[in-house]
Amino acid sequence: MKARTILLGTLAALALGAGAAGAEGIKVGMITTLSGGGAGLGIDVRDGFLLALKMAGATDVEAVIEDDQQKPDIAVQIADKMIQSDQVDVLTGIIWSNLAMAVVPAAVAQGKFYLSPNAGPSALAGSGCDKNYFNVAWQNDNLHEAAGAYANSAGYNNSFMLAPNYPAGTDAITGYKRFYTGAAAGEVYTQLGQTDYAAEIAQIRASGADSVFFFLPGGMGIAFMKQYAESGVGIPLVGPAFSFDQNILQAVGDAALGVRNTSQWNKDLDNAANAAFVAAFQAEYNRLPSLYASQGYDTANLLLSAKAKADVADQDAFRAALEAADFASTRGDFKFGPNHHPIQDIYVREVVKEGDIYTNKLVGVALEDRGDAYVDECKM
Amino acid sequence: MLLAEQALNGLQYGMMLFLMAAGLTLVFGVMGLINLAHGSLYMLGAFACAWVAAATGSFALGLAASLAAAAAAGVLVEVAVIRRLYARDHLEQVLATFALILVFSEGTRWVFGSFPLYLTLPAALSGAVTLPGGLQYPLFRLAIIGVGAAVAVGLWLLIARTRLGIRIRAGEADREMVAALGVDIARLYTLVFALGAALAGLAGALVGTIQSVQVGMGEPVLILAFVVIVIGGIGSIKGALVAALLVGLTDALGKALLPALFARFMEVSAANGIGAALGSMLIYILMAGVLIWRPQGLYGARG
Amino acid sequence: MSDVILNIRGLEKSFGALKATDGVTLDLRRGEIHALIGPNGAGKSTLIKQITGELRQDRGTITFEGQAIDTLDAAARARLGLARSFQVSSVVPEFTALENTMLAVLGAGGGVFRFLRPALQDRALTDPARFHLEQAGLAGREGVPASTLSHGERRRLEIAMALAMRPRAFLLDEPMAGMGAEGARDLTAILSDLRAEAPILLVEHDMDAVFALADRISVLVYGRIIATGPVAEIRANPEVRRSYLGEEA
Amino acid sequence: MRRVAILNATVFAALVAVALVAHLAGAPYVVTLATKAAIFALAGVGLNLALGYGGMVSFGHAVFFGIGGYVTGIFASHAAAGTPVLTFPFTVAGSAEMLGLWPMAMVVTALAALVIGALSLRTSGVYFIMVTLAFAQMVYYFAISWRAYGGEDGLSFYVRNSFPGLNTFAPLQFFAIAAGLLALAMGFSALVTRSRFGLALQAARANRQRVMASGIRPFALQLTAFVLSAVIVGLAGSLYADLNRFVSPAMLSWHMSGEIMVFVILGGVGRLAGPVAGAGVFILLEQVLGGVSEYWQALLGLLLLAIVLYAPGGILGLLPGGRRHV
Repeated sequence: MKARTILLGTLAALALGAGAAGAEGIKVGMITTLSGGGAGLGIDVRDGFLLALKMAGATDVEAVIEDDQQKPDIAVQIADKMIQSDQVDVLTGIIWSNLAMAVVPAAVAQGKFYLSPNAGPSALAGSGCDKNYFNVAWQNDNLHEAAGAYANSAGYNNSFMLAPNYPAGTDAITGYKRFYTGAAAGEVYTQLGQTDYAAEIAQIRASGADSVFFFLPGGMGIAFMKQYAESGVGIPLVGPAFSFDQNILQAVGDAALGVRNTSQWNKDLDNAANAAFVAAFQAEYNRLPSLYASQGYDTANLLLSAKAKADVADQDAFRAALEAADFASTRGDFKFGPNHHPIQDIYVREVVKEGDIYTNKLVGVALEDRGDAYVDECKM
Repeated sequence: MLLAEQALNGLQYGMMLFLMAAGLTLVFGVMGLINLAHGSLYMLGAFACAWVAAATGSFALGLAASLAAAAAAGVLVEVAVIRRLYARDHLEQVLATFALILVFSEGTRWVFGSFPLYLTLPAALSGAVTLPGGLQYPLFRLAIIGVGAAVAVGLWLLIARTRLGIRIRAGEADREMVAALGVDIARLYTLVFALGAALAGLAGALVGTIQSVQVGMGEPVLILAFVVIVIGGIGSIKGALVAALLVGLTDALGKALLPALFARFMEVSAANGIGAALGSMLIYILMAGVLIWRPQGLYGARG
Repeated sequence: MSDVILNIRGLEKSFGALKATDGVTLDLRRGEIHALIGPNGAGKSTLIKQITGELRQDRGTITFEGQAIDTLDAAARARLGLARSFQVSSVVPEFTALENTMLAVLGAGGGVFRFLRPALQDRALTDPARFHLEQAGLAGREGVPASTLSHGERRRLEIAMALAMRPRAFLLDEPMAGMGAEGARDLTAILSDLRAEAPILLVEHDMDAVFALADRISVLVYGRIIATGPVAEIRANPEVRRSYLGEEA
Repeated sequence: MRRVAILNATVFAALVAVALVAHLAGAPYVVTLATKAAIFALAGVGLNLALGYGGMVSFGHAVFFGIGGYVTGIFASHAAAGTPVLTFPFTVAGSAEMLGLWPMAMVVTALAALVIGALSLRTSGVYFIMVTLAFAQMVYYFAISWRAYGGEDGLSFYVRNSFPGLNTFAPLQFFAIAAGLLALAMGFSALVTRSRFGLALQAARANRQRVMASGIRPFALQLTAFVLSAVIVGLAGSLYADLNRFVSPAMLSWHMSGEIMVFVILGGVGRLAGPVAGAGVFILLEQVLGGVSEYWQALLGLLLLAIVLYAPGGILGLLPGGRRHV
């Protein structure tokens, strides 16, 4: 675990801390994945978050950043440390649903705010929702639901569905089927971390499907797409944005070209906040921003918008300020539903090549103003 | 047709495991060393191949680089660390090579970053071919089966027909005697270790081509390779080949057939879940079964 | 009650094409020392291992005190009172002489599964162990780790451990191996006394010791017993002289 | 012998002192870290019984750590939800009482160890290492697919289980529980290794043939030691679940098995206080190196390597009085 306290404009912070009425600083604890195989996602969330602070010149936001190594037990221990020793006001940063489930309930029970920049497990949207928990990204099912809606509009009616055999995988297929109205040509759960999909591709070939929905995050998706492209099966693929993320696409290469995927964000979304973000991110880090970077960036801006309106010590006022979501999101329109999960448009993108870089371009809207399926179970 | 394709998949998977397991079992057979860092050499091969292929645009050069880099790393590690472990017990070997995994993984991440690298097929090997019977199958997977078979034959020739092979066999039988015969035992060991490392690097490059090149890619394969050599009998190349094919076929066919089997008497999505869970446990069940039946593995001579 | 305590009938054991034991029939009677001799590679160790239960014979039977023991494992045979010593000293090197002997007492007396009381304060173990160490001529050496005992002392420790097994019969596998002339003489005296405790099947290369100790001798060559009889008869047997003593002399 | 006892007591006292000083200095997170060290040390003491004294190199002890954790998590989550754990063949209610959960975790672990041990002990050497790993992987994949209890996501139970007379949420009081159990386990381990059983077990490690010739079956000895070892590791797993109020398949992974092994070897194999020193130093390194570099695991690897190559007796082997006692 690395403790790196980042003080932005230390002197200014000291000056502000001494004076300005009602403008108390905020201490944010960011628990995210910075080492191991999943480090890319955490680094993007962190970079997006810090970029927003820098652009806003937010000198009185102190961010304590620690690496959870993608291990839930480590994440819990860091959360304990941040709450007990660092005495942070707000927690954020967790990438993975299982880590969020381990950390969030205990953190909000101890009166801390939690802003999720990525994970949105159904339990935290439904019966386990909490007044201090805000999800700035999506409920886990959203992008899958959008994929299902897109499959309908594309005229698919015999989908083959593929996901790893773990809770997020089953949620993915559930989410897809919530909107998809056609038949199931097959429904296959693969081993988590599996990297050879020859057996599944054989089943797809034999299934007579007209489309393939898949949710295989990280290296699993890279492996699947490369092997799928080699197999000559050629049935159209559709999936959530996670396998078509900016970082991953470069490793997949041509195999991903032309694939339609669903996302609540893309770098060519036409709004001022997004244009500023994309330009600043490229200037600062010399790479294209990813979905995760945009989520980290939005999370920071949400926090800043609330801080401008209320003191974090006044929990009710601060919560109301968060609920208002009065910030310029990179996604354009953005608001929270009653369970503090986003209500937002979800788009269809297509993988294209711009020069040497693989990236996505928007091709349409899959779902408009989509909330989530669990909101009615939430009693706040 | 589906079954035939799954059998081919199993064969290809088995050949890939064999490339990993051959080096591992050779090193154990000759030096009595249990090397957890074998998966790191596999990862290194994949990264070297991806990096050189990207820099030169030639997949063949990438493959050569994977062999060279893994063999070089093998020599380096053998001379610096492994050499001191031959006389130690398995426990210390496990710990030291576990430490090597940490060093290799984080070192690779430091050099190449946290994001997966791009590595793809050369045009000549991409796409699918139509086999007799009308089955479409990816050419590259056929190529892996071919490489695996070639390595198996090559290893057999090496061990049965060459002077190095005689020394390797003698080393397996009796270490003191080899030394007494005036063979430079240190050089022999370094050579065998480098050979094993190069095979792992080759496997990493081939597999990285169709999967993904990323830090930590070696660990799941490492455990499977251990399963293979334990089923085959540690130290036996023939055992490694037979067991690798057995594991490959069990895995591919199990995953394909189990959900269908369960679907006969339960609801489809539950059957899929349970079938998949059991499918992923299947090779470990196979291994436990083999060891309970034959504690020394199929072709094993000693524990 | 029969005079024969250990009865081996038609024992056979093959390793691949090699017949290591080829129809061996042998007995051990109460009160005697029966020496088993034969050139290197004759199959003596293989035979001993079948008697102790470390190897299972292919054919033939072994009876001990009238009971067939073919299906028992080594530990069960040891508990019946078939005590062995090893050709190459096989003690626990990091244990002291006392602890090694306590192990044998423990095996013979049972009660292994007691977890809380320190064994070194358990007189039921330490007293017999000290007694047998003294019997084997190791008085005063109890606290010395076996790894630092001299070669001769380790051979004695083997004897002490065999004694501690409360044996009904001894199987001693080359107890004199590697000992100097003086040590061998001392040990010969000790073994001679052992005869009073239990009969001994003695595998030995030291012909002086064999002729001094043995009541009967069996000669094993290429897995077969070529002769069995009293010392004088074996000495005179021409086949034995040719095939074995001739080489040795 | 006396010096060894002093060394053991010193190592344990150092751990307690760290927790106390941290508490007084107002650093509750350090107390939590000390608790983590105590729990890992407990797991190490358990593994040491099999590995150090019994000579059984188990690469699958995470399975017992995880089972202990899951039993605790499952009972606690049912207690929170007010549902029974089992309704068939008899009803078993959930529980949030540590004194009830510990025996439950230990019994389930013991049963698992009995089966795994009985099958694994048919093999030896490298085969044993690998077959124990295989069993752990089996259970790991099972846990990942077991959706009723969270699968890969794991299982949270939010509230630490209770212990009569103590507030388990107070870091120092929870530390006291963990340290108390650690002391008990060390005491138990010290007695067992000196007992008749311990004598025979250590003989079986050093010379199996001799033990057979003495009329004792090594299998029964080793299986018993394997089960005892697993039970202690299972208890540690139960505490670890409570420390985090959370269990997940990560507790069952082969990395966990490797880490428990590292605690033992880092501290010193077959030494009573070895796992305590090992776990303590491991967590210290994690904190210190983590502050130095993002790639701290590489540094940790190099350090471990140095220990294996140049200090095979572990940390305690470097100290006076640290000679391995039989």
